[in-house]
Amino acid sequence: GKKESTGGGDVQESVKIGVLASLTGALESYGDQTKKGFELGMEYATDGTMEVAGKKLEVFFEDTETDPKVARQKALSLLEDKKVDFLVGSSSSGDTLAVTPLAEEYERIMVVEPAVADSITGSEYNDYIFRTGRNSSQDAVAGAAAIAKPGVKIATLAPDYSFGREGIAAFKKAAEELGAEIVHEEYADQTATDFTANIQKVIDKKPDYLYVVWAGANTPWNQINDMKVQEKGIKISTGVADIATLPTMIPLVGMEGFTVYYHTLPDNGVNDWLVDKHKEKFDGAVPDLFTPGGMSAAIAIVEALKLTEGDAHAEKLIEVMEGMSFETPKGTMTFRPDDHQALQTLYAVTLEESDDHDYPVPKLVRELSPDETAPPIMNK
Amino acid sequence: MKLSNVERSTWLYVAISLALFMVPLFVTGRSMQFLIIQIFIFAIFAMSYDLLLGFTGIISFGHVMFFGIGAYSTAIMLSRFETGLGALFMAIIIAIALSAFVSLIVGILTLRLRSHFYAMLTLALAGLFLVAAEKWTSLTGGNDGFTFRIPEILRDSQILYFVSLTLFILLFFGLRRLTKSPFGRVVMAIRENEERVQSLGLHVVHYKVIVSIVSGVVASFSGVLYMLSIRFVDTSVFATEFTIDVLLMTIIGGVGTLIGPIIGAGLVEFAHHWLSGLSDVHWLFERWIILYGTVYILVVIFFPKGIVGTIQSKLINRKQRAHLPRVNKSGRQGKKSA
Amino acid sequence: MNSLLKLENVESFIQQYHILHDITFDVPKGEVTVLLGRNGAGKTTTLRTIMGLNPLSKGSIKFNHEEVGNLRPYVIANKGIGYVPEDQGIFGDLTVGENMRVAIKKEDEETQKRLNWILDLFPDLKKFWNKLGGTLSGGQKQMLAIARAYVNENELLLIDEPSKGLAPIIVEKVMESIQQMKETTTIVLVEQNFLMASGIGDHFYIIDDGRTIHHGDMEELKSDKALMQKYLGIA
Amino acid sequence: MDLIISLAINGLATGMLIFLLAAGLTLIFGLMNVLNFAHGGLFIWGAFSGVWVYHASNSFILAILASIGTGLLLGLFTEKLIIRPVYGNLIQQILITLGFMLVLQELIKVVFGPNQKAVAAPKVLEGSFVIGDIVLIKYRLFIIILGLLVFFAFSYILKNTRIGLIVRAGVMDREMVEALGINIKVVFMLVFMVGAAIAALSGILHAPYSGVIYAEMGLEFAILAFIVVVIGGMGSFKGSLLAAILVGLTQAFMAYYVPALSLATNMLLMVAVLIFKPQGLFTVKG
Amino acid sequence: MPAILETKDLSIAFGGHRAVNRVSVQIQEKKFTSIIGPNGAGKTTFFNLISGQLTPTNGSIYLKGADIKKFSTADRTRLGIGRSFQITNVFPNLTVLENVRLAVQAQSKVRYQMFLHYLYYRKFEEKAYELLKKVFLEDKADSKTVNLAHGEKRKLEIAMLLALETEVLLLDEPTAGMSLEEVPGIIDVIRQIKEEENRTIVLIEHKMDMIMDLSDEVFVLFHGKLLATGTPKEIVANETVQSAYLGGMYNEQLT
Ligand SMILES: Nc1ncnc2c1ncn2[C@@H]1O[C@H](COP(=O)(O)OP(=O)(O)OP(=O)(O)O)[C@@H](O)[C@H]1O
Ligand SMILES: Nc1ncnc2c1ncn2[C@@H]1O[C@H](COP(=O)(O)OP(=O)(O)OP(=O)(O)O)[C@@H](O)[C@H]1O
Ligand SMILES: [Mg+2]
Ligand SMILES: [Mg+2]
Repeated sequence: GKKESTGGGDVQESVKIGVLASLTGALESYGDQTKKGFELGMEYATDGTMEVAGKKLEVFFEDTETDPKVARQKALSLLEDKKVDFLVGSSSSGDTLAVTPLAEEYERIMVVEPAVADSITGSEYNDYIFRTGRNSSQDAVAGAAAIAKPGVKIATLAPDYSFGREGIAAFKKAAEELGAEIVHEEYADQTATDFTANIQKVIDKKPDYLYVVWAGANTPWNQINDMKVQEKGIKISTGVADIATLPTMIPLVGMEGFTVYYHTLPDNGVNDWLVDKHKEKFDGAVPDLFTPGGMSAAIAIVEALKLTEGDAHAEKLIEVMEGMSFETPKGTMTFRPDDHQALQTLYAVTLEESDDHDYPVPKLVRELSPDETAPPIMNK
Repeated sequence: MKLSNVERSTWLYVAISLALFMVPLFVTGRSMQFLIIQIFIFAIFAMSYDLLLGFTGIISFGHVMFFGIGAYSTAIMLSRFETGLGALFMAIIIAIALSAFVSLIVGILTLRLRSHFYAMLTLALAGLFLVAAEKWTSLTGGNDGFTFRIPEILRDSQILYFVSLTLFILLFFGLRRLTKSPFGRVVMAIRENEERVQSLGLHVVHYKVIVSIVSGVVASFSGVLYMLSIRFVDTSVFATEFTIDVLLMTIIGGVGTLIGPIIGAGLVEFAHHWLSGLSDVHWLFERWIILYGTVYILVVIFFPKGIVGTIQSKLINRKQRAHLPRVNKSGRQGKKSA
Repeated sequence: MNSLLKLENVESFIQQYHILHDITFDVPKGEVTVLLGRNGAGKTTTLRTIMGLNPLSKGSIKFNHEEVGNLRPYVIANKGIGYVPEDQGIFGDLTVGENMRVAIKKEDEETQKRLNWILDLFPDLKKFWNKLGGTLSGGQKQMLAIARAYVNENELLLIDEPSKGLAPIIVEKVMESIQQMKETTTIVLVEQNFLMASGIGDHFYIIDDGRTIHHGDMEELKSDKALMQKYLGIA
Repeated sequence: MDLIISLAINGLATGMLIFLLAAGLTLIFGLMNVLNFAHGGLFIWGAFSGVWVYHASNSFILAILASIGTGLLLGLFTEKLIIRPVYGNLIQQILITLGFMLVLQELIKVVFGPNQKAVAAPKVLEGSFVIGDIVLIKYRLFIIILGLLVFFAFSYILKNTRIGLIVRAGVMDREMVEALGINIKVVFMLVFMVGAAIAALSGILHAPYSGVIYAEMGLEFAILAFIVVVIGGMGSFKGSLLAAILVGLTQAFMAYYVPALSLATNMLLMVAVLIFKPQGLFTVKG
Repeated sequence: MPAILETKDLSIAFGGHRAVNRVSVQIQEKKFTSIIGPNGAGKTTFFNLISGQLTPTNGSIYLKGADIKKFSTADRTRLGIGRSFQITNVFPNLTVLENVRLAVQAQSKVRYQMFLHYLYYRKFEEKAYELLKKVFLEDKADSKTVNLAHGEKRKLEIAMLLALETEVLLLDEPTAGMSLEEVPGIIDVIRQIKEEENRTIVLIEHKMDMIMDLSDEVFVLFHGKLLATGTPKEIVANETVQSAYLGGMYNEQLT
């Protein structure tokens, strides 16, 4: 059976959305955030009606288990069995890349959130992909904007695989444009537990800053502290991730870095709504790193449908979504027409002790505007 | 060979194979077909593993490297060159050559030593392949991986189904014959008592190396098919988890039975799919992995030789009890006069 | 007669195979009882059943008038029964000394005395004290298996074909040692070497197809050619 | 020179930690011939239960005791229900212990929540000594001492008691050991419990070292421990210690001098050992 | 008559212990040679050296004049040296028939045949069955080998050796643990092979009556060294042999 089911929308009563996320396994807390954010986003954007332009919105969540094979199978099931009009997801770049070609094949819009790999909107780009999540390069540009100034000497530490290498490459470019000098690049085994040799090398180079890109639970923070890096006059800078990781960053109090989101940082109505609603619904818990992302994805979809008046045909949607701006908990986002990457605000922060928590929290230094953090266009 | 000489089980398998060709008539959904294709793929992978573990008694902890070799050869050839059948054909040739070469080397290095050396060396090599895939980003796309297109004709889900099924059936009958050939008998004897095979005048290492090559090549086919089905590659195709999965499939079904790993593959894929789908039903099932792990434990307790292995030995016991007096006297006579 | 071990209508299955059908015998204290019978008759299975290594399906096994059938092997062993298995049961990756250490229950002077006596009996064991059990010669393994059973003070010893693989001169020593031990220890012996069996046996039982089919005094058997021909196939 | 000493000490500490992790495995794998994939599960349960007590009581000593207790208890349970039916059958061991590993790992999330947990070293062990340019991290010195303690304690026990012999004999021929009057079931159970307790201990010790614990670390570290056991020669306590130290040192020095290959360190080490000295690098009897 | 098998200064040491020490012997073609000696004298080790299970530290082995020291166990079997084992060493989970069938197949040309069904080679099975009959084991043909009684395993060991059809047969205590009743039958089988098939047989045994009965020539090993050679009568009369090996009981028997 081919062809019969292409194009949705016209006679259908409802618009269906399939959300792929890691709901179990190592990334399950990310998936959980996306899921909660998306649900709240639907509620916010439709004023609780779950309808847009007279059409019901139906949402299906599927667990990718952080396995590209499962992701693809679930996506197929969403596309074929549930006949969804949109795909959203997912928590890992691998899962996402296994699905994006299906978006093209079935001519359905896929809103990527929160997978970060540049290639999703870069070398692997197709017209059906829009990303509300920020990408690695945006992180890097933000990281550079937070600390790079003429004359500043920076060393870097990152895990030794594409995520780390590309992140540093993008950072280096951005930082050098801002006049800083990269004096040393250090890469460590991504599963390493002993970072002393790497840190030692950084210390030897006597930089002003040590910029760290890290993902994974085996963090180098304790050892950076134990080796008295900060006492030696080297300031640490890194991206602040979700709340669960904040306690591990106790040794880094005082560091200057950036973050994608922390619930106290944005100053806008959407975020206020999100924080309140989230606390109300989830036992007083505040939204976390990827909750606003999930919400943004939902808002983007609803806004686009408003513009097409409920028409879920991909061609129509692409037309209105390219260049579309929409309000999110992180301020105004805009899908850049060239590569469909949402330009968005990121936040320069310092990590400070807090009276309310037994872990440090990020304090806003300044908002990094969407233009300031715009990554290079990489799909050409 | 006369038809009357064909074992009864062969007819059964032929019938099942034919039935499998009918499946797309009933299961038209592409996602279900995708799931079944995955079963064929992992059944092939698991059969290749059974040849090593079940028939020859060689444990490998890095069998995934052959899967990965098949996968990357396909992905790279199809993305670098025109996405025609020619490129696919080249990819298969490369996969075969590379996996044969690797298993030859590993075999020669370790198969004359005690059995766990093969396990450990393959584990190490699979690890090195993983590192290589991660580091050689210009070729492999590193950890992020890349997507690619496959030959037009294979994009149709039905056709891919038939292609996978055909390959799977061919390999099944091929491997079955191999295990029932004189060669296969020797291989099973090696599992039992290597030293004694040696003193029967047979070169154990030759047999083991050949098995290791056949198994590696067959495994690489599953990697090729896997790529055709998901059209995306990243370094996870070298992940130890795959080896563990295939190990479990083989054991659950029953080692040394060939049909067991196939059932194991089906069971693992379905149990996985079904249990993870249950999370909508009740919040308890969000922790479906607990149930999944429990399935393994229960299988060991209730099917200690694997599902097929346990059933087989029950059947054999019953048969023996029924025929015990006869086998010795008249049973043998019949054979000799034939 | 003071009976130490008494088997009555013992039946035993291994998996689904009915191996012992009806074993009945009586082992008088302080004497050597020999079990005879052709290959596969069930002699080894009988000893293993006494030791608790095979399930007892029916019948009773009494040791010192106490039922021991189906107790765990270590419980039976600790009641004072030693066992020399047919296949020697040497721990191949342990040295001779370690093999002995595993067996020794208490390290006292008495044991030391026994050990010295054993090492005089089998000087090879002394010589190869630090050698891995697995590298011993067939006969040396047999000696070690016997030594392990001798080293503890046991009331009853079950010995399965001790002479197998031993040089004639050693067989003789083993016979002597059994004679010496008779004072304190009762012995059940399975033995194919008729020279040995008849040399030290006091009674014999003949087992065939899992049944005890005949018994009597050893002296009787030695002189009764017809009996020997009938049950043992020797003229 | 200072640098080399720094690297060496840190490598040594990593090695010691790996040794503690491998020690339980060596004991169980080496003596009992059980390939216990659930080892990683025991490790994370030790870590999580210990950290829970640590955070509740603020006492690291209590935490250590708690995790040892957890280890013993889990060991008892695991041996009775999971391992006992599969002694001597490698294949069943793989399946059942992997299944149990999944259960243990997922249960962690049910009991302690799915998020990673941050753990700081106790105050006395925080920070480092600085002697000239040499930085000695206190917690690592602590681990080195504790690791040596465990090593010597166990070497002594294995050498001077019959336990080691009985277990090894029991693996070769259970029946015969029973026939010699030894209750092998109980012996196996005790040994397994002790092995599980060391695994749990290494879990709690690992927590402040890496600063964070998470459910998935079990399998990751179990594989590392397994590699060390093989490099050291199966079942040799001394071998495992030396191999673990070798791995720790190699990692430390490779990361500094040949960073390009540091990803592949363990694998290369294993390949080298297998090709040049397949019996294991430090096969020592006993 | 030429020597089919010859050793020159054959030695092996384990650690410091010389288990076989400069043994030079000639084994005559188509003769029956026996090796006796106390436990641990090095008899089995001597077999292991000849059949290739062990590599000598010193000395050489010639088969029909050719040095075979470099050959593997498998090669030596193919060249014509077959052996049985003192400790039964077969395929425990295969049936008895299957065990022998494998030995028959090993001898054939289809060792690497992967494409035809094994039952296609029916003559292997028939031959295997014949051999089982020869050693009186045919009624156990379908039993799993682990389930055999000790004596039955010894018979299987012999059947498998016969299946190899090698020119030289090395028998390591073939009748150890076999019942009184069955030993004569097995001795007959061995004698029959010697007489009808004209093969070279080397036997290790501790049963002196058997040695006396069958042997053309006897070697005595003692502490790894060749102590004496001669006809059975000469050997039994040798006083050193008597005191070192036979002991008093045997002498009583003789007189
Ligand atoms: N595990 C088993 N499974 C099935 N049958 C068995 C098993 N063990 C023994 N048997 C069978 O039980 C019978 C008795 O065996 P057992 O070993 O007791 O004989 P035996 O009298 O000691 O013989 P031998 O003198 O050869 O040692 C034999 O026919 C043997 O084949
Ligand atoms: N692999 C080995 N490693 C170390 N020592 C060995 C090895 N094999 C044999 N030996 C030793 O060599 C000596 C000779 O052993 P061998 O088995 O040849 O004796 P045998 O003459 O066959 O004795 P038996 O009549 O008891 O079988 C023994 O002392 C034995 O311990
Ligand atoms: Mg017996
Ligand atoms: Mg011998």
